[in-house]
Amino acid sequence: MLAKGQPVPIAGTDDEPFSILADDGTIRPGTDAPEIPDEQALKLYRGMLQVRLVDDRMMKLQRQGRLGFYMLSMGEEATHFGGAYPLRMSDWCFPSYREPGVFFWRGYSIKDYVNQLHGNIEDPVKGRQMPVHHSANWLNMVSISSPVGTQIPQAVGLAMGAKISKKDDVSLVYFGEGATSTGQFHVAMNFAGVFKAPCILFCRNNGWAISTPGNKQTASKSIAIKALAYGMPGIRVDGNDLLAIIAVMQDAVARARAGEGPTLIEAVTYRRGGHSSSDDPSAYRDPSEPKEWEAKDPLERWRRHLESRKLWTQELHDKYSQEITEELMACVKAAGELGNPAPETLFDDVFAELPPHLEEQKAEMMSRPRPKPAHGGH
Amino acid sequence: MLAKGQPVPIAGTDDEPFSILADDGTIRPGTDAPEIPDEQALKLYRGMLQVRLVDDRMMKLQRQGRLGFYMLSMGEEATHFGGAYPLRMSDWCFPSYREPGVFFWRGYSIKDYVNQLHGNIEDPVKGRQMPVHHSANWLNMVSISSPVGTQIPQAVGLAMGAKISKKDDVSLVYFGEGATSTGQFHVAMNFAGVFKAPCILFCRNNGWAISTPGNKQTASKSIAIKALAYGMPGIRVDGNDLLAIIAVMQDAVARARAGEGPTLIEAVTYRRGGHSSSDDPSAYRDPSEPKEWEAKDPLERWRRHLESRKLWTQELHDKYSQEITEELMACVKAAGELGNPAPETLFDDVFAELPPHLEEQKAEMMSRPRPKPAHGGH
Amino acid sequence: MPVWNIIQAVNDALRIEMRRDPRVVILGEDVGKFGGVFRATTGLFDEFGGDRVFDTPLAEAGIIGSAIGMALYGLRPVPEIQFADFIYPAYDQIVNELAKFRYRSGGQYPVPVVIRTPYGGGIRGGHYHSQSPEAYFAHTPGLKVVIPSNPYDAKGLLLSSIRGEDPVIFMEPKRVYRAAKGEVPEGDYTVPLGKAKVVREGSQLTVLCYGAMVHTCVEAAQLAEKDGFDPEIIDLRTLLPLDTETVLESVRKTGRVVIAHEAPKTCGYGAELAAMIAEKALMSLEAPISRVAGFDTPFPYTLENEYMPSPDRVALAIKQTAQF
Amino acid sequence: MPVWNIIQAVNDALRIEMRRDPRVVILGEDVGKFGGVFRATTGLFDEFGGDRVFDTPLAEAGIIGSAIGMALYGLRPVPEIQFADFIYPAYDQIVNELAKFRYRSGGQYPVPVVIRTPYGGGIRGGHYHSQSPEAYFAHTPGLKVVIPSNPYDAKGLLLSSIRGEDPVIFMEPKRVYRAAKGEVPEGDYTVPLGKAKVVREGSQLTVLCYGAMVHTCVEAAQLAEKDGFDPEIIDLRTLLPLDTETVLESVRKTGRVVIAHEAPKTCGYGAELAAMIAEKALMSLEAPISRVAGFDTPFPYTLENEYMPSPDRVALAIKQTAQF
Ligand SMILES: Cc1ncc(C[n+]2csc(CCOP(=O)(O)OP(=O)(O)O)c2C)c(N)n1
Ligand SMILES: Cc1ncc(C[n+]2csc(CCOP(=O)(O)OP(=O)(O)O)c2C)c(N)n1
Ligand SMILES: [Mg+2]
Ligand SMILES: [Mg+2]
Repeated sequence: MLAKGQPVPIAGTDDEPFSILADDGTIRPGTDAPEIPDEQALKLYRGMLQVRLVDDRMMKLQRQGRLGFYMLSMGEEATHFGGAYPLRMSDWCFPSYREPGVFFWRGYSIKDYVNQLHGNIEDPVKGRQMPVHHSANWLNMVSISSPVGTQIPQAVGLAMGAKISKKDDVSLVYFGEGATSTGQFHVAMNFAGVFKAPCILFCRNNGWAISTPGNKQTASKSIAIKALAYGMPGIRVDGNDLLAIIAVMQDAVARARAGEGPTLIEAVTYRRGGHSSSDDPSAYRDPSEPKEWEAKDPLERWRRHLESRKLWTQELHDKYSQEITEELMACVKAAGELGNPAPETLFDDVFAELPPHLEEQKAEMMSRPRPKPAHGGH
Repeated sequence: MLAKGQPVPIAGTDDEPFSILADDGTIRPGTDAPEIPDEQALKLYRGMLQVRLVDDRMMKLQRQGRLGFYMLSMGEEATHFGGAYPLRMSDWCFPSYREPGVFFWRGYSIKDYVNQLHGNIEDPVKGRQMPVHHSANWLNMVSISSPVGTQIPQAVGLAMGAKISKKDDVSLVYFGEGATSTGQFHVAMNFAGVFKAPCILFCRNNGWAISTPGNKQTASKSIAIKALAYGMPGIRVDGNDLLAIIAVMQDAVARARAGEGPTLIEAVTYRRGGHSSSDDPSAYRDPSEPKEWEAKDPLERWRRHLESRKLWTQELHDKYSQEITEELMACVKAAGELGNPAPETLFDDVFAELPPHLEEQKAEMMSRPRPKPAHGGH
Repeated sequence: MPVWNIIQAVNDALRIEMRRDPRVVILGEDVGKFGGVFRATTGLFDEFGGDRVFDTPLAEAGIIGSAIGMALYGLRPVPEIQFADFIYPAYDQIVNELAKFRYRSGGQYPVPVVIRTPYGGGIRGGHYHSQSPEAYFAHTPGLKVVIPSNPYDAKGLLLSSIRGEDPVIFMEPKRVYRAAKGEVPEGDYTVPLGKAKVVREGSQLTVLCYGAMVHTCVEAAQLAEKDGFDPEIIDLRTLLPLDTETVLESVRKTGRVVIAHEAPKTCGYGAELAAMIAEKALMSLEAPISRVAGFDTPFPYTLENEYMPSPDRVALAIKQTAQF
Repeated sequence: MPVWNIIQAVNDALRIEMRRDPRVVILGEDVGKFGGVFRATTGLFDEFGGDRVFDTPLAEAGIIGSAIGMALYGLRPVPEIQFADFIYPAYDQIVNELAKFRYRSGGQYPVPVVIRTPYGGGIRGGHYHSQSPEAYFAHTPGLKVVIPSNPYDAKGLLLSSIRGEDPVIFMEPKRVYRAAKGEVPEGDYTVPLGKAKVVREGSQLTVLCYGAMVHTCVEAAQLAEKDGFDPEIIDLRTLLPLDTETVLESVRKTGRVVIAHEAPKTCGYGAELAAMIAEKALMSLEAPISRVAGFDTPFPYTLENEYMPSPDRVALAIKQTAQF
């Protein structure tokens, strides 16, 4: 087991994931758990709950045809907050599409979130991307892109940039285990190792990449062991154990900030829902599998932990739920009433300034009779 | 140390490369050396000598302006023959640009070799590629391409193809340590691991990628250790020790043929010359480095071994040299006298059949007054 | 004859060819048991087994690189790239390797790999599930580029592609995957590559299009017709090699040209069509060549209907060009 | 004023900008101590140190991917891709990421990365050291594409590119890296992007070209001149955004157009030029638009002189077009 503050070991071949919280929410004997102040501990709970409630509502909206697309992170919420908690605001995060909690933790509002999903006129990315492709430069949250793995070398480059600039900012990049098969993962890991980039490479190993199970993704004994190929520490952590993730992240961040280079973290968790709202997992996996993982739910485990610390009460939970739900419903209502970005905004932001050929295309578009109203927005 | 026939161990982090031949050419005590019949042992010697003599002559031709470009493999010849020797003719090889010995071992003639370098009318690839980009489908030697690393997933795919076809052919793919940084290496290794492809991934770690030394290429402790990231065996071998390479190759081939999957071999050697005839290594590396490696010359070590087996004599060496040189000089002379491929052959082999637009472009070209004679050929 | 959609037609072509030719194998992300995210390979895993229909790790370079290797060994791989937008990690393997293998080896090593990939907008997919990268491939010597617009052609062109000796980029118009229905003969037949098809005869002007845009152009023609216009519509079917003859014959007849595609206008395939016409039939032209294309912006999300050439927009171009 | 070649001019631009702006960093294969295989970064490692000029592992996707990250942090990376032929492993990072970052983030994240890369044939490099992939990038919304033909422009355009706020593909004509010499002012000056240059005034016909082809076209004009022809030659300098005005003005004056580039003809940049002219100036045209381009084959080795547009070939096109 890993003691906090000690150097992170290179994951061995058959390591059980590092864990601090037992199933009942108590701290496993012999582990040196990070201290989370009460207020923060509750904030983390509220955050995970918010992701759960938001996800739930958004999937409903999607099923009702009011959203074009959605992606759940049910069961993986601890990876969001465990990753986000140890960072400073001047650190950077390169999310994949399944870590809304990182946005929320750093201050992204439900309003922004819902507006992005609607691609409406108040969407922070101006309706330019599919739902769940957020971006928040005021939070150092980098724009999400769909192609799997592309963010990894970028995150390493940003960390190299911080180092070149003699700043001690670090970057955190998320990706799934499927992404470890891409060339992008490899070149990023290799650059990180060679340049000792202050970067934390965080793999949410949730067992599935759409219909492809982990054992068809790689023959290596774990994801963490891949760190050896790049001369950096790799660590397997229980991805449903918020405290364990915080512990390994704190270590990794401290070493990165101290100039000791990158860390690969493999958080072992499970994708309980479908890949996305377009997916039907019953076509390829045994429904007993997600059921089993329900028992390891990270939110419930954290709840038990708070209970063991006498922080959790049903009333508090209900209060949180109600607050979140109210905010959420208000945002959904508002988002649905907002219109679409104006057609002419199509041409903004391709370049810093509108070049003549786009000027012309814009003029041409605006001179035409308006086409039927587009989808999205409402 | 590795005993032949036993399973190849996964390379540890600090492994000394596996070696059988001591510097004096004798077999290190305790190693189980593959048995190489006398005749084959001499043939291997002659082969390495041929590469050395051919390289030497071709560099001279290049310096004289009679060849556009050349790439030496001085000091790395054992990797060619150690890789080639354990293969059957129905096996396949995907060379990079620095393994002419594999071609020769499998039956590629000096004539073909020299004609390819000249890009003349008898060039097996019809003057389509730069010098050193050979291809010989009658030998299952796949066409060399310049982009680094692209051949690796192809070789894995071929091995997958053999397996799908229920044949026990294997494929051998060569690449430099620089190539291990490419995304191609990673995706290939990963596919090989997942599909248990009968493929041997052979890294000539010669210390340099143009001006970039190995320690700027990766932070991993070795190349062999990267095998762990893909769940396959990795082995470091002395790349100047022909016998040791044959030993690890025989193991790897046997396991591949038996359906036990791929192996990564790291042959530790050294690029004694410049990267290519266009390169000037004095601009970036200490000339004492290649000097040191001269002492570990693979040809000389094999010579000592043959001497210890009472196979080598100066007369035999001279005879080989003379035979090779005579053949070579004749081929050089002939190659220089041959003309270029006819201009209209430009349009062949783009597709199986000439489509109309190429028909038209060809006609247009042929209808024009002939331009000044092109370079190449002579 | 059954009435099928494009997915069914593609699926049928793959099944027919896999039955006929044991060398055909299918690989890609989620193409096995699951049958592909668009379900084009449904049932093939069950019929042909995991040796011939298999999921790969998430790496397009690996999919195409390994397919090349299989083709070198004598197989006939038909890899699927889940969305054309995700083909770029394999770009090096496609443009530097697949396209050049036969040529660079002096004809020694043909690599008949047929890459199937859904392309195009109109499914609310934003700029990573909507791209139309055909011009990149048409500009790459050594590749054939085939884009069917309907089930009949999809099946026949796919069978021709797999039976051919050259690498093919086979792009499937995902917007009309299910919407484009039509009669498809059961059993074996082929539609030759390199032959365009006049889908509507007309006297006044030539509309050149392919893929999903054919449906847009047919709708546009119906709109224009109401106002008394009479466009000829040509479905190119194969972009490379292009059926120059059919195109020029029509242009010489009509003297006016509208080109429609979803991809960005600048350096899109329409540029080649216009340039070819300006080279070979300039003197027949009575009006400027009009290109109706995606704008030179990344593909948007909310405003995709503004971005994509609509029937209205094509109809307007038809009228303006006809009246020039 | 010193007389420099293109390598020296590029080197000087990099040095000037690195002195002026501490955010500028250079990365790539062999660009550090060695100064790059074409020596364009010679001396910069010594002057600015390994933090600002550094070698990377052999991975173009890593070079561009990490450069994007550095730009997000506020640096101004100027990565080098050793040969344009090797840019494809980074293609996904370039076309899906670099080009779209600003747009997809609603303007939140500009990524001003300037990718320098030598391109083109004529150095006996065969098809992996000779390609001209400019059309791929010109077809990708979000990228600027700049190709200088001479030292003066190389320096001025590179300085403009690095100081701009957009990603730029800066392609350097390696055939004339050393052969194209000219006076280059010392110190700071810029040449604006998006402005073409008339390098030879003429009345009879317009020759459009860029990069190394400008020299070929100038030679061709000299040949044609002897036979009494009077072509105007325009060096485009920036392919995207294109200086449509200068091009059209010339075409309207001459009514005849020859376009020359090394890249394969089909869907090459010349297609866009021809299409644009056929759209906007058709009625000024008195002859078919002629494209002199690389053939639609991979770039060959021995026959490269037959492949590449030669002065003779361009001169022939000039004469035929003028006499049409
Ligand atoms: C380059 C690329 N190829 C394919 C896809 C299609 N795709 C989207 S998500 C996904 C699976 C990703 O799995 P993983 O990395 O494990 O992340 P998870 O969805 O499990 O969080 C695939 C194949 C893509 N987006 N990008
Ligand atoms: C994709 C790609 N990038 C860059 C190059 C230029 N290049 C040619 S060889 C080489 C170094 C290769 O080093 P290594 O793999 O160690 O092989 P070695 O030359 O040492 O045998 C480089 C950078 C290339 N050919 N392909
Ligand atoms: Mg996953
Ligand atoms: Mg090397």
